[in-house]
Amino acid sequence: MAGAAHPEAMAPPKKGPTRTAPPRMPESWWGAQRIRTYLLFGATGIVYFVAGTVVLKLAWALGTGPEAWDRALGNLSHPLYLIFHALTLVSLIFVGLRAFGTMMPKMQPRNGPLPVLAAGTVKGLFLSVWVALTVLLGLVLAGKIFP
Amino acid sequence: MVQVSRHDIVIVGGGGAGLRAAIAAAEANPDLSVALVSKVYPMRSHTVSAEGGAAAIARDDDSLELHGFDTVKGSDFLGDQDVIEYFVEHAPRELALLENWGCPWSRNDDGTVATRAFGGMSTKRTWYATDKVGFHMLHSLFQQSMRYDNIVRYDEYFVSKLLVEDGACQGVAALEIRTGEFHAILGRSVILATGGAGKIFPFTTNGTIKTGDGMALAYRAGVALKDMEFVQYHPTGLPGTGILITEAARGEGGFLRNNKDERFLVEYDYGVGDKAELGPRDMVSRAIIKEFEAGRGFENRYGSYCVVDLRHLGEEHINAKLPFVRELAKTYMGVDPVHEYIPIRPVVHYMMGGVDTDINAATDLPGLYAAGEVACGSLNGANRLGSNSLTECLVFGAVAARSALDFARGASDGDSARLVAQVEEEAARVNALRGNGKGNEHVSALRTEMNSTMEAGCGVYRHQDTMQVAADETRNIRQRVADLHLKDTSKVFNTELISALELQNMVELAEVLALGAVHRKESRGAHTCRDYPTRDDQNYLYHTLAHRTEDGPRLGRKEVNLGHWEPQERKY
Amino acid sequence: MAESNKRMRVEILRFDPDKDEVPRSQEYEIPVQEDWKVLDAINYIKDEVDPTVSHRWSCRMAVCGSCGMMVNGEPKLTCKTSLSDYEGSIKIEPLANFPIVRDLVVDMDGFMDKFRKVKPWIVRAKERAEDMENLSEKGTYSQSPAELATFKQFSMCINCLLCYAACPVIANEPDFIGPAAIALGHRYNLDSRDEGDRGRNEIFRGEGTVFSCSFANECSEVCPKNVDPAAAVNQAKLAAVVDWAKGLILPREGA
Amino acid sequence: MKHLLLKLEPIIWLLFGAGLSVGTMLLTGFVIVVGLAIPMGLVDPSALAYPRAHALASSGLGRLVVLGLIALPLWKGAHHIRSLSVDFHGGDRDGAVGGLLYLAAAICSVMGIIAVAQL
Ligand SMILES: Cc1cc2nc3c(=O)[nH]c(=O)nc-3n(C[C@H](O)[C@H](O)[C@H](O)COP(=O)(O)OP(=O)(O)OC[C@H]3O[C@@H](n4cnc5c(N)ncnc54)[C@H](O)[C@@H]3O)c2cc1C
Ligand code: SF4
Ligand code: F3S
Ligand code: FES
Repeated sequence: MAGAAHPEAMAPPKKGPTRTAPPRMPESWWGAQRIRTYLLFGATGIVYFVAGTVVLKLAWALGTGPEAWDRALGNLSHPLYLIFHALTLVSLIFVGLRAFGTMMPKMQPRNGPLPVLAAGTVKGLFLSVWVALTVLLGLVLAGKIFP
Repeated sequence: MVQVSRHDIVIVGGGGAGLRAAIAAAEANPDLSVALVSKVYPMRSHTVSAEGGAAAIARDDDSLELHGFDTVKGSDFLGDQDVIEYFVEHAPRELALLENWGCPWSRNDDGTVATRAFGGMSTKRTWYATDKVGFHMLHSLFQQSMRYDNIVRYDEYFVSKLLVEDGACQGVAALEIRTGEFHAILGRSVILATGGAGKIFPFTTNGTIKTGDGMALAYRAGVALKDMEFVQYHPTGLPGTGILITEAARGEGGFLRNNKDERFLVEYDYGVGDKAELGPRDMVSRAIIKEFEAGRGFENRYGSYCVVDLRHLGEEHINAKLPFVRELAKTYMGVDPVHEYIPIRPVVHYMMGGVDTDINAATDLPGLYAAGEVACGSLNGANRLGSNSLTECLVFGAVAARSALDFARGASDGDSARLVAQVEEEAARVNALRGNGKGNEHVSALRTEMNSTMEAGCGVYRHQDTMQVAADETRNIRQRVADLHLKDTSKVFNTELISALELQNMVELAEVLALGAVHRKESRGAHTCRDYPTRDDQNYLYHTLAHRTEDGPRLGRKEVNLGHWEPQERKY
Repeated sequence: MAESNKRMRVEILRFDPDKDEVPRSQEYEIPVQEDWKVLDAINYIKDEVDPTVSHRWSCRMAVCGSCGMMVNGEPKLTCKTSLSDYEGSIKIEPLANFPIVRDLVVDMDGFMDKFRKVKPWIVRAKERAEDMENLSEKGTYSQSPAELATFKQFSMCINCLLCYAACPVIANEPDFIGPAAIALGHRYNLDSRDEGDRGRNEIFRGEGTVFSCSFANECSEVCPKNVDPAAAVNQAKLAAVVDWAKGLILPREGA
Repeated sequence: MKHLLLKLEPIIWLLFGAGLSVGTMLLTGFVIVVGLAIPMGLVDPSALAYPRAHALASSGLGRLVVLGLIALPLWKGAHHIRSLSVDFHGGDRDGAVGGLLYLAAAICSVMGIIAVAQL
């Protein structure tokens, strides 16, 4: 086992009748591939947060005027930005696959008004909407449609 | 230091019977304090492992008369007919109550509760929740019991003695497993619901906690044990582990086959054609042993076995009705019943006998009641019908609560000082046993010896000579159990000590069982003697009672309550 | 019985509060059989080598839920886990995230409190006696196989606590009700016979909130009974939020 | 703080969920074109010359999309960073960490609204 878990994890509300050894965390916590994947998933939060501020900065520039906009857009060619956006894309794909592939199918309400679909169907639906939106937005932004 | 707590009713056992009794008592009066003492957390009780179902008439083509007669006949006419009539009448309401409490019974398309066929039952009257009936019943009961603030749980407390003062049972001495301290849990009446004693035998469907504690507690307190020689073998347990392949596997249409690939049950003279597999357990078990003896069994390192064939049911049906059977076969036998045979052999399953009780679940000892597998009412007579016992836990659990309440109302609190003194004495005995390095006998070795003695002497087929050997040896083992050598001196969660106490209980019962078996020179229900192959109503239509004396059990008899069902030859 | 001469090194975490300040580990070398489960190895040690090893078990058929332990760092039901899945040596420890009482036995009182907190019983607006119009003449509620199917999976939990030992959140958020208990509450919320979902949703949103779960999905990965508690917890989140939103829009009687 | 967070949890979770799903769906196309393809010269930058960019963004739907691109990833990010902090033994400081993160996300979201309104 690695490290101690929170000393009160699953502890009874009052002190037990005998002395106990404090709870520990499973070794697998960081050692196992599954947990590492999960922590990486959480870590994409940092990327998302920064990505949000980048868009904020661009939007602000767009509202300020043409020069500001051109400067902001030009800045994006800086290698740091490029690396960050490459990282963002990887994060997006990772998050999308996990969220739409495994999480959404499980979240379906079972007693709601909607029918409960097979996990594969939900996964397929979400993944295709994702791809469709990406293609659509991409084409619009690249000036291929809505010139 | 003995800690003392006082309640109105003390229930020992948190299985189906104990929980049902607790709920019934708590519901009857919210001001009443009910203690629920169990050596494991209630949801670990062995009721959890019951797979097949619980019987109560549900369909229009069924009747109380039919269920009653099936039970009487199944019991080989040793069942008490007043008890049986009461049982079948109250069974439907009890299962319906469980439905109201959330038990996920399997359903018909119209929303009513579904029923399935079971061995010895003449129509479909076994309610089921796929093939995890005991699990769902136990968890529903346990969860329901949490509603009541007046049920005080003592989880992981081992009851080692009944407290008897002034001729009445007034509480229990319990060892708190976690701390190693003794508690005097006092009450105006006590209900035993501690389940069966399959662990006396080596190959059993029973879990390791089924050590017959309650039977031994009552026996030591002077109450008689009844009909202990009747031990049900379940025909379909996995070789080696003894894990149960439920009778529902046959109820849903599975076949038994021998190594010639024959459905050999068709050859035996009960049932015809498609129903050949639905014979009662004692008969099917005997048929399998006969196949072994004729060399038509398969062999592996655990001995002979036959197989259950479910392949023709198809994957969909198996998944819908018998998913747990499939899981168990895969995990513990490495076979997938959709494509392969499941190896099985008869294994010890259920104790028909137990603490002698009447129709009110009362024992001879005022203030002491018993329900569930620990009790012998006697609903099951010489052979229990599958799926009657889960319902029995409910029906007689509720009865026991009612009787115990009535008694408690009239009783006064006992003399605490004398009761506590008893507990202190018990604590001293157990403390001396803990980590006792002076003895010569070892728990696991002695247990193994008892197990093989019982297997050899009191198996599916019995013989005077071998039973006599078992009776002598069990007596010897009982004497040796006083001389245990224990290593673990710790007070905290000392499971070696618990095993020792359990062994002390089991050896008492083993002796009663073997002695009862020798004395019954006939074949009735699960008790089959090669040298006395027929039933002898002239001489043996009575219940065997066993009272404890220092030199071993003293046998007696009790009339069978016959009613309007006349004894007749038992044929299917 | 054919004996195999395979041997194995088994390392067991020992802790006896009467003697040990902190847990220590002890090694045993024992002969093992091909078809043994991990539990069989522990029982062998207890019966033949060292009777002072304490552990819980009963049914040895994966249904009573008592034999959960960490096996080589993963939470496992030891009566269901084949020894042959491990080579050479094996390390057995009590379930992670729980205080250790003794050896392989953990303190589960904390769990039992959480278990009761979610009101795991059928809540009806009316008492049974006044509810007769909803009951059939046989005294049962009607429930279609489809209605049964909505919650059946979540009613399969054996309270083995493996999910608690696996959940990375529970280790740091002692109040979190946790996967099995939330799955249980959610199971009743989904039951067509139950009318208590509002109360449970409030509990889910309150202390020990369902929102503590960050969908690690570890609970479902280790669950030996395919309960999929992660699904239950996250459906419960959604339901609790919808219920909360409804409460904003529609004033509630009696609230 | 912890108590306030508990009260707000449903909203936070909704915003997080929206960020996780809708945020991911919007951001992917945006990052591919604006973050990578245009700076790398794979797409003619004139596609996002000021007049067209402004026209696109200031339409009703455009404003909505831009706001979504700003706010949703922020909330997804803030919530995930918070749970990451808990996973690294941060149960005790969760109130403070969560409070700060959500405050930051809220401020940036408000700025996003202003930015969108300025278009
Ligand atoms: C594998 C299997 C399958 C079965 N299938 C069916 C079926 O399909 N249909 C059917 O009708 N029947 C079936 N049965 C039989 C039925 O399950 C049992 O007869 C019934 O569950 C017994 O319930 P109980 O409440 O009497 O005892 P249990 O459930 O065994 O409970 C005993 C309780 O007593 C407590 N206890 C014991 N000793 C002590 C002590 N010394 N101190 C404190 N507490 C103690 C235990 O902790 C436990 O809580 C099956 C049995 C087995 C083993
Ligand atoms: S949800 Fe699964 S892992 Fe958790 S306690 Fe229940 S059965 Fe065990
Ligand atoms: S592992 Fe824990 S974080 Fe949630 S999905 Fe399961 S409860
Ligand atoms: S011993 Fe019952 S689940 Fe393992």
